[in-house]
Amino acid sequence: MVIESHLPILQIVVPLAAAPLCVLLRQKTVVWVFALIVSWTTLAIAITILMRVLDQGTLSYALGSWPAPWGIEIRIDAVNAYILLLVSIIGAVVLLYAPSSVTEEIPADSHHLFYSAYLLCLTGLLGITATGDAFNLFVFLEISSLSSYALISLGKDRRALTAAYQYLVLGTIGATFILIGIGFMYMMTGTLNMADLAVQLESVKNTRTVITAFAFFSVGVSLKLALFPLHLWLPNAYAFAPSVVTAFLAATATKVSIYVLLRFIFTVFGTDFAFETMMLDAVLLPLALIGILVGSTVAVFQNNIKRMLAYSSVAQVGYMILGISFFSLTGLTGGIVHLFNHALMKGALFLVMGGVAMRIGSVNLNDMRGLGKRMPVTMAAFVIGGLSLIGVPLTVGFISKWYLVLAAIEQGMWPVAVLILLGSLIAVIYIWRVIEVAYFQEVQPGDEREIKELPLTMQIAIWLLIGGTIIFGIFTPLTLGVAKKAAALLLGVLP
Amino acid sequence: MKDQIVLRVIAKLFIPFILLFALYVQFHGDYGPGGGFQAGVIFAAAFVLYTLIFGLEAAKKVAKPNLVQVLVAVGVLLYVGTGIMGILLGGNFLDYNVLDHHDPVHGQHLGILLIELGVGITVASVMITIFFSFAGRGQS
Amino acid sequence: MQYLGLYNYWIAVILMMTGFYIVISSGNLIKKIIGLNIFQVSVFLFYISIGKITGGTAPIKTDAASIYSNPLPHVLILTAIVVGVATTALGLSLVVRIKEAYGTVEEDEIHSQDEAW
Amino acid sequence: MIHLLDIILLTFMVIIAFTVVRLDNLFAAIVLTGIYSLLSASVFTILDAVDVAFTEAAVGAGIATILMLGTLALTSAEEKVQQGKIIFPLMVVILTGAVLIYGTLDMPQYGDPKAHIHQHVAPRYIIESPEEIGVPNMVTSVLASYRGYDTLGEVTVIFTAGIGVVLLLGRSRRNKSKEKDER
Repeated sequence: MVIESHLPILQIVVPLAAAPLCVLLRQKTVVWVFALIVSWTTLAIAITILMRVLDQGTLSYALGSWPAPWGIEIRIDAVNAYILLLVSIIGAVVLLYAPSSVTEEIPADSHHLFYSAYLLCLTGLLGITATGDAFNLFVFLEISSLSSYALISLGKDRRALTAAYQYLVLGTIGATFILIGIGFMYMMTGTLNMADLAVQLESVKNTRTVITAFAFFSVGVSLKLALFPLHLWLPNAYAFAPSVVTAFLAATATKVSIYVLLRFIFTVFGTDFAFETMMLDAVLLPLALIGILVGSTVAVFQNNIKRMLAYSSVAQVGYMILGISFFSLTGLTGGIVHLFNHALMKGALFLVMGGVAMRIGSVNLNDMRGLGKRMPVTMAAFVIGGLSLIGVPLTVGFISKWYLVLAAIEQGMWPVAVLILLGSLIAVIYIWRVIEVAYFQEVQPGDEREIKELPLTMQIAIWLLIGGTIIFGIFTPLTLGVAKKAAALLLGVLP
Repeated sequence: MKDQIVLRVIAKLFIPFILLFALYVQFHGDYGPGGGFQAGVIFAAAFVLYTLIFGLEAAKKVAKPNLVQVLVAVGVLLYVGTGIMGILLGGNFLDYNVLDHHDPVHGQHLGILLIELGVGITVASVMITIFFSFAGRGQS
Repeated sequence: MQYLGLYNYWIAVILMMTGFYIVISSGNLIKKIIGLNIFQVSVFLFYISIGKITGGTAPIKTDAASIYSNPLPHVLILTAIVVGVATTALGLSLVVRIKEAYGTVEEDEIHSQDEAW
Repeated sequence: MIHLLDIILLTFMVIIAFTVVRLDNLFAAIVLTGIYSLLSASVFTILDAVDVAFTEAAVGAGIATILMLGTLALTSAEEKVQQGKIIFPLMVVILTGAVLIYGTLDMPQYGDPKAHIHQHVAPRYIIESPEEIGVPNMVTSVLASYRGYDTLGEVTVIFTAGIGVVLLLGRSRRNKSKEKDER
């Protein structure tokens, strides 16, 4: 038995099998340790897979040994190996952070169910990313969605319930649109395997049915990835979910949806169809730009900092979509590398806010006066993460913005380049508001509380991600190198 | 409805047949319509009926919530376990041909039987759990 | 005459849109879930319609039949039905909790409570 | 050729769906949705999808209806009469529906055996599965073996829903308020 040939399925089955085991284990510390081991194993698998893919090219795994298109295939190339790595890194690091925060926010007798749902969400996201079958993608999409709804609803504020409900309704509409899109494609081709779809669609591409399929699929996925103006579910969901959940979802869920969009635009439908017949770039470019400007501007006016970061996420999704809409190697590289970079920084920032919520019991700006002195290590992480969000050199944020601006200039779209920079300027404002309050205002008189720094595991988790934002901002071959390779693969050109 | 003697008697008469029908659907799915999912739902329906007639407390004595929760996990594990058996016996995940090296078709039969059982167990216990959760909400 | 052959699909579209309308127009949280249900069942109807072959029978091997309808859409929809009921169950439990927390299941009343808060 | 019964049932479904839109009484709306599911199950039978019909009848008309009625018992039975929120949803729906109808125009005719969908992939399930798998019900073969991974996903979805509902409703309210007092 050669275990290496089974890595693609183990990537998904390990967390999947662990979820029911969590229910059986029950005892909360045991469950956490178990889930932690599982998530780091998943990370190890993801790293191995990425190395193998870079080394040997695309991996394919036939489930049940049935050859595609009759059976379901897992198909991993540089693009989804990269996303698998991203999701598993965040999954592992956030779990390391989890215990104190979860103890604070979730009743002790539900911990095993909480970790079970967390692993299910991880499974769903990994499953979406790895699969090579369109309908299977829908199934795993629902695993990740249902577990997210449940996880979000566990927030302490009652608005978490309405946020989860709203996300459930919009998410289900999105998923049903995707299902309609898949059905139309299936009807015209008779196949569900993505690689086979790409071949079979060739002859029916200009039918009205396939055009509609493309439209429905794209709208459904756009709902899931919170593309402006379909982002309405996102701010409340991220603001009121438990801190651990927000950090995990903000760093992974929208990224995986963007991957799905990439996969279908470039691999399944093909660039000619997407960009010439459907003129996708003409739709995405303005939406992305409006998303960047509106998201950033609304973020400036938020008092709840989790909510502020959530609106900033809407803007950041705009940057990623912008990268796609340039339809060039530079632009796509920028978009893909920003997937990774944004996950690191936004994950870290939300983890910081989770720590703040745990210590001072609030994430409102007014309550953060003097926090720079009370929690110096944690707030330092916030500053670095914030700088990265703005796009200051030596952080990962700079790398992605640099590529996006470059791509805009390449195409002679000067106004777009200016708007990208304007988005960064607005980011300066909303990050500065927090820094000003935390460092330049005194603690509210009468507040004599002794505020301790965060426990070690939480610090390690936060600084792992922050460390990533600096290291990958200076040494770029890993993230940028793979992103370039992925972009070249999608566009069908040599890097 | 606890005082309705007619309902109680009829329910007691019916429930064994519903359970029997569920088992039939579970194991006859190869030949006619049916399978683990439908069987699980019907099996759960028997408990729903029992709860409606005899009350939640009585039903919880028959199907202990903790036990049901264990079964929820067991079904999924049975499914995954069958898949992993495929790997251990030299095939791919969920490859049933290798379950019986002499007769692949028999291996397929065995594999389908096991995973349908896994589906049936999980579906029945999840449905019962969900129903108990809703019913329990009304009482407190 | 050729459009008569699309009758099933058109009805499915009308039904889908009716369900979709209930979801986005209703302010009652339970009614929205009802709408989602109708929306999804109508999509199932579409999938099953495309699997039908004229003169075919149910895809269970018998000696009497030689043409079978396509089993693949049936399999997909079996999965989708399960996904649908899972979503419904989760959505309804959220509705129950919202009712407990807000005392209402009307969207506008919930909204005004959050504003005032 | 379209089955006459098919047309009648579909027409009934349209009538029911339209009625549900207009109903303010949620109890009636839920019962009608159950009937809607039953009717769709009958249509599935006519369209040769017996497994799907069985499941839809058990789940859509059975479990889903019970859960909705249960929720209704815990909340309120009347929908508030809505004010004004009609035009925007109607526009969205008409636009979406128009796009869908546009998409149907290039579809193969209903029941056409020459359609692509019946020529590619599916023939193997129909011709070879009885020998390869040894099970007469092709739906079972595809569900459990060829696409067994989807079904694993399906079980996981149900499992997720179970976990989710217990997380939401498993703890009784009394416990919760007690906990608040302790804090």
